[in-house]
Amino acid sequence: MKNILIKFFALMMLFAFAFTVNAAASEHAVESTKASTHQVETYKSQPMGDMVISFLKSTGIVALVHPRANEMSATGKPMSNFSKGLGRIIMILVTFLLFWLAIAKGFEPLLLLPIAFGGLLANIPIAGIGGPHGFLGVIYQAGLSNELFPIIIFMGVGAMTDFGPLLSNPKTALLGGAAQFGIFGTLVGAMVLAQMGLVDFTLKQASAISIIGGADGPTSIFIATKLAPELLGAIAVASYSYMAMVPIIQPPIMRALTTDAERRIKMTTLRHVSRLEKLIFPLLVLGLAILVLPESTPLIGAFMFGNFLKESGVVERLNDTLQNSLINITTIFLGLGVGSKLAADQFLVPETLFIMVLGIIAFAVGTAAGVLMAKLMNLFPGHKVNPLIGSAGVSAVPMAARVSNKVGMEYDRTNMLLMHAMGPNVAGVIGSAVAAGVLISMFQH
Amino acid sequence: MKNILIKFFALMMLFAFAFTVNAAASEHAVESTKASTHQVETYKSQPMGDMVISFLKSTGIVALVHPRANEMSATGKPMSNFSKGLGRIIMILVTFLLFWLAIAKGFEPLLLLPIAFGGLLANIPIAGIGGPHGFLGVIYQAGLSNELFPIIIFMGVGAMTDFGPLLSNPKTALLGGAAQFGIFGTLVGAMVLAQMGLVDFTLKQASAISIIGGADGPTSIFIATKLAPELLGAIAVASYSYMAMVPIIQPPIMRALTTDAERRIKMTTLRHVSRLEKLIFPLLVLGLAILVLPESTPLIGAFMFGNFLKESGVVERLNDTLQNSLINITTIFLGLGVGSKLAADQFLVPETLFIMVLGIIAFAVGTAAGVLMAKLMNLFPGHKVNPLIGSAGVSAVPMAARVSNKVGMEYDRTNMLLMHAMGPNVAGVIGSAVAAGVLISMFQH
Amino acid sequence: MKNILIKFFALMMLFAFAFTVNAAASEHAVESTKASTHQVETYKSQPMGDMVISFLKSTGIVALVHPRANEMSATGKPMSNFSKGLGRIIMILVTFLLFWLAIAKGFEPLLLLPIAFGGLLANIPIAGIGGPHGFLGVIYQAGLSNELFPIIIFMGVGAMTDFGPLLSNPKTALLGGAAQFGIFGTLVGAMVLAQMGLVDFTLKQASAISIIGGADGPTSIFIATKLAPELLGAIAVASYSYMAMVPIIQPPIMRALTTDAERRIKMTTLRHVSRLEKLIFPLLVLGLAILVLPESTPLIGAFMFGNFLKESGVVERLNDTLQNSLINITTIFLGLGVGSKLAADQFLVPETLFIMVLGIIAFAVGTAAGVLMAKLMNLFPGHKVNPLIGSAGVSAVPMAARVSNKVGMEYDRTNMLLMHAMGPNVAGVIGSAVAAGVLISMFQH
Amino acid sequence: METNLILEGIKFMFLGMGTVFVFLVVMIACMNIMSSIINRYFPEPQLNEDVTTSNSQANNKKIIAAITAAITYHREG
Amino acid sequence: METNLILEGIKFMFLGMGTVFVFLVVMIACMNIMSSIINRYFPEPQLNEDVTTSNSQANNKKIIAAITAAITYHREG
Amino acid sequence: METNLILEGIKFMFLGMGTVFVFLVVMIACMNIMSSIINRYFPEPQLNEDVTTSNSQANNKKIIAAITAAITYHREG
Ligand code: NA
Ligand code: NA
Ligand code: NA
Repeated sequence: MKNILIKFFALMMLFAFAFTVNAAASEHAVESTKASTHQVETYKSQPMGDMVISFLKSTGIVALVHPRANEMSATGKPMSNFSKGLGRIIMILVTFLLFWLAIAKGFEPLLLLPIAFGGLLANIPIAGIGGPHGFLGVIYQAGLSNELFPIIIFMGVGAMTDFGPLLSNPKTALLGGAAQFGIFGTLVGAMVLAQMGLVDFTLKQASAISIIGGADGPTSIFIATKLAPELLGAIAVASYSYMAMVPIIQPPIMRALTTDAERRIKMTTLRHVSRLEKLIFPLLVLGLAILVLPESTPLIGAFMFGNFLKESGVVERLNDTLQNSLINITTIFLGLGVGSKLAADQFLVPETLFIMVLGIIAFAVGTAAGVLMAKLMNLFPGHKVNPLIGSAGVSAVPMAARVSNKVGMEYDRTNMLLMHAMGPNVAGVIGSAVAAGVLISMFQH
Repeated sequence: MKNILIKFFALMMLFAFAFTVNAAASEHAVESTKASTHQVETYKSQPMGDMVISFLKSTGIVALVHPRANEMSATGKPMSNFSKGLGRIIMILVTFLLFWLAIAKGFEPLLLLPIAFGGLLANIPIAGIGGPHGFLGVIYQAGLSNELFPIIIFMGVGAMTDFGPLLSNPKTALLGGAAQFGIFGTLVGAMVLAQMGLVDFTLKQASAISIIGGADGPTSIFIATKLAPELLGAIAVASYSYMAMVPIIQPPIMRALTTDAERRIKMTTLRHVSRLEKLIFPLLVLGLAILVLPESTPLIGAFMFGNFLKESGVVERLNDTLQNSLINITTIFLGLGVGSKLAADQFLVPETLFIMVLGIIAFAVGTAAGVLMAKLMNLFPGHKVNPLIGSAGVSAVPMAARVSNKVGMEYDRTNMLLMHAMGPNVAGVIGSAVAAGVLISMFQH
Repeated sequence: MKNILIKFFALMMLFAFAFTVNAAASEHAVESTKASTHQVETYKSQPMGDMVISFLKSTGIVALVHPRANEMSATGKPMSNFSKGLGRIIMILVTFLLFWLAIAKGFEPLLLLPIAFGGLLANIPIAGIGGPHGFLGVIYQAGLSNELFPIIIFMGVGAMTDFGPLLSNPKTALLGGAAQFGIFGTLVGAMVLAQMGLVDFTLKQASAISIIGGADGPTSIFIATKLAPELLGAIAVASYSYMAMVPIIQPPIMRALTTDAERRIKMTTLRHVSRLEKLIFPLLVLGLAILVLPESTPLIGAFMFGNFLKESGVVERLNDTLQNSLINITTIFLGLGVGSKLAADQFLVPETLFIMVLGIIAFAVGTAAGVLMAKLMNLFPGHKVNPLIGSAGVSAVPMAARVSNKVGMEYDRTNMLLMHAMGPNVAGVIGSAVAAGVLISMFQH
Repeated sequence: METNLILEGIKFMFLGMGTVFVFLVVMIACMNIMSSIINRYFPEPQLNEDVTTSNSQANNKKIIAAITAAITYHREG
Repeated sequence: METNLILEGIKFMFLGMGTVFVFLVVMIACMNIMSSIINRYFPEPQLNEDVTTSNSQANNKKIIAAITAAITYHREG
Repeated sequence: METNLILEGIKFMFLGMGTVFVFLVVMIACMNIMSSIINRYFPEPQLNEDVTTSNSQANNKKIIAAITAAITYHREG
């Protein structure tokens, strides 16, 4: 210990030496050293009483009850007093509700927790955490405004995806296509509302909202950021909430649209898929996307990049990083950045209510379309498809596939539909990315 | 092997084919291909002798001995010859001293090593590694100028923190409050020095220096970046050095201020804290921070975000990433970025010596205040508090708590104070963040 | 389940409440809410037929066959029709070839796979993934245009490097020096081609190409980005391809330049190297680089930072992160960013063919120079050096050292040259970084 | 802004669902072609997939080796 | 710049220490209230915390299983 | 642009190779000096390098402990 003390004094003496030398040397260069300290001082002295009062005025309670006139929103616009006061309190309660859903009910906590916490932080008065100089704003600018974070998430999801079940039974991809009717049906619905004057959505906004029906978080966030960033918060929350609620939303629809006999259909065992098929498949899909719809290639390209790295089998460390540290880090920042859009002035608008309503309609319509498509396919000759796997076409990987399996086992305990449902499930991801590409391409020319 | 050679020639032939086609096609588009090559050449031919001489002039030895007249500092300002020559050599020796402290003496190596290496690189002449185009400058711009890195570190630290001991004995939080006297006492001390004309600190700079007394690295870096970025290097080095020296600085003060009987006080066993209490606590503290002092919410919010993710128990993979890869990556970049501020022209100024002195005073005052607060609390009825845990209120988690435990066991080998000291220890983090919020709010209006 | 439904309606009612309040409040602030929705609509209505036709025109097939007149390159310049159509198809085939080399032949897959996939994405028409708003462009801007990613890779490589074999037999460093003749010999060769009018390289471009002879990926990318970013794609592909082909390129040269007796030379056992030597060595090399050639310190500094962290032994978690998650994440982004430079308009130019040719010449010349240097050293008294380890001086760590070992064992099964070859191997990394520094310094004044 | 939004929505729907189905149908066709080509010309060798280098396996081997050694020692002891 | 800096420092000190203590006192009060509410109305079920999925435990189980198997085999052998 | 590029290239070559060799020769000299100083004045204590905290070792210890316990139990049983 004495030893360390000695070294500490040695350090101090070294500094002292440095300053002696410096003093001698700095006669020739006084200005440079001084320049750094005589900076302009922004602080103004006040009497203690005024100081305490101005401090009390800067507390959150006062800011919430008597909002400051000159406080601007995160986007630099003026806000209503409601958005500065009661609106923030309501939003904080909404984030608490999201916490409860995520933790107690297990609703997609990986994204809802960071989103809700970001929303909580974004609704703090004065601090401006969601604004251009706050850390949520910095995160949003760094990775959401340029759509990088959802792309990285998609790489990780691609690395986690196994296309084996789809390759084993390609025609089930059609179920993943039919479920996209959730997207486009909702778009029509939104336009009907708009035409009726109930709501004032532009076509771009309506498209961004409809993509909720794709039941893919990163795709929704990508499209919302591109077409209607002002709705990003509501769209992301609706998207992840409803993905988490798939076990509640889907079964009644599945039961209503199927007969008892249909639900008991047993599907043929899946054939073994070779490694080479799995390796070529991502390139095949990407190639088709290039030829048919280049606008969908950012999403499909990122997804297939991750999948291709995994299936290549030669870059195990990159695959592992994609599936773990990289996707986790990005998830944290994506969630916080999306949460910054839960600020009261952006979220507590009538549009949000319509987004929540349209979102659940989109999920329901997509589910129904998938089930009906399976029934349609059964009218043709060939191996029969259990319509319960049609609902998995909405994506919400792997939740929707598990729901298909669970409902199927309710009617026949020996009927394992899980792997059969994974085919439409992953096809739904591709289908939604294609639908996203169509929407983007509509607004490009 | 032959096989590969054949494929290689196939590759070459594919290229050749490509160029043949290209040549045919490029008759229509000569300009685009050529545009890329006929670029402006910045190189000027010289005779060999001149070339060698100009090369020798660009060696580091020459640059250190005969500094270039036109070399600018990392911030683009002119520098004294001392800062370009001898100053750099001294600073390189200082970084070697920091290496020795970190490696041989175990002084907070996780941050001191990257900081010192960054400092070494920032003092290399000509290369400009700390400047706007060097990689240290790029890192600084990317994550320190916007205060993002200390915020991310705080998230990770939050995920590593267990508030159980504090929840079990809430009143020990007062010890973590008293220790903040190290911050504000030092602020007064700095102002006295300034008034005496010994030193030319502005109030902003003095506030940034005083926060060293908070004994929290990320808080210090956050505040220094916000209020006095030109002092960041010295403040960060002082902060981490003294945090590492807590086992040397604190025990004499603890012994001087306590009686033998006080040091032998045994504290009641900590009660079990339920998971729900731990889950709600971060929201509770953040809620209070919102109501009382919104300016403290970036720090407290980030800290509680990490803690809340951990305590939620439903996002284990995010928690793991926060505590490992994310905090490690950020630590590396934070250290290097802070190190860029150890450039001679910024570090070898008289202010640095005062910062080192004020920093150690801040630590000592904070330690004393914590111990005395415990003695004050013992004047009131209720369970007695061993004053040795008061010193842990300065934070320096978990080092200060270990020191409390160690000193306690010197007087009674059966007296385990570690968990009791963890309460004030983590309360000190909250206290410092609140103090930081007060300082920020002072300079906002 | 009922329970959750109830909670869901509670959520909806909370929203409804929020909007009622909002409606009441927003009478005072109508403009702020409305402002967000009445945005300018960029979409124009079209009859269905026109819509389908304009959609078909936006397919990739049409874009490849009849390139759009107004499509710009990623750098915003006009492109030839070849670069928009057939060129892209050729480049996509080239990326498939790279996939095959990486996966089936094991050619440096960690970097070639991401590079090739980036190249595939960069050659998609319309999508503009490599452009300023595409994610490859964003990645390039974020970490390649400022040379940050190769620097981070170098940190990780430094943390993976063991200088023990070099410290054990320092004079083998000369072999790593001689191999740099591959760089400078190629530079002369490129200038000869340029003088003959065969090719139109500037001196900067020729320097960037020659660095391929250094057989170090990050160094090549760093220099190419600095001196000739328009050639980055070709240089990176050549560099990694030839590094992977070291087992094919080197053995014939090694055999041609050595006698049977030389190949059987047994080297003396390597002495044990103490931890302190390994700890000081990175600082020693960096110190020399500072004194001799500051321009080389970004590369050498980053490399030695990683190595120093490892050898310090006190920051195991940072060392682990450098060697794993950080280098993996950066590798993914570096590869994708470099791949963005494989766009047809930048890659399918005559220069690429010359780069491929010059690159392989550089490798061959470097190999030969290393072997001949070993023979030269054997003319002097002292322990004899097996000339087969000379080829390892080109770097391509650790492949070239393994090749030395393999060829050596072909002639004497008991002659283990691996550790002896690691010395020149890592010295080659230092040598290339010094050579890079020389090249940079040439273009600074 | 006098466009009939509902009509636009319906146009989007036809174009969108049409594209999605065209894409998926072509994809299914290509998948079938690919699979038949691969299974005919590049059939997968029946390789032993147990040779993965997973940690747990390495661990198990260590454990078994240690136990074997211990038991051998014990038997002789 | 003619402000009395010492006075300013002292003002900061009172305001700062005051805020810190007000904050912590309110926090302590809230913690006590929270704890009593939770322990009264939401007492923690006495669940068995051993069921964590930690690797080391899984490892230990494997080891024990392997040893048991080995010893059983040995005993019979 | 009328510079003789070949000549420039050769100048670069001499300067470059010269610098590389000067650097490495000085480096070799310093390494030799460093090694002799360290080996004379700071010789490495012959410490037992087995005391690393590597997981595999910790694992091994657990395994051995478990086996020892099991065998002891077995012997007595
Ligand atoms: Na979908
Ligand atoms: Na503190
Ligand atoms: Na090299």
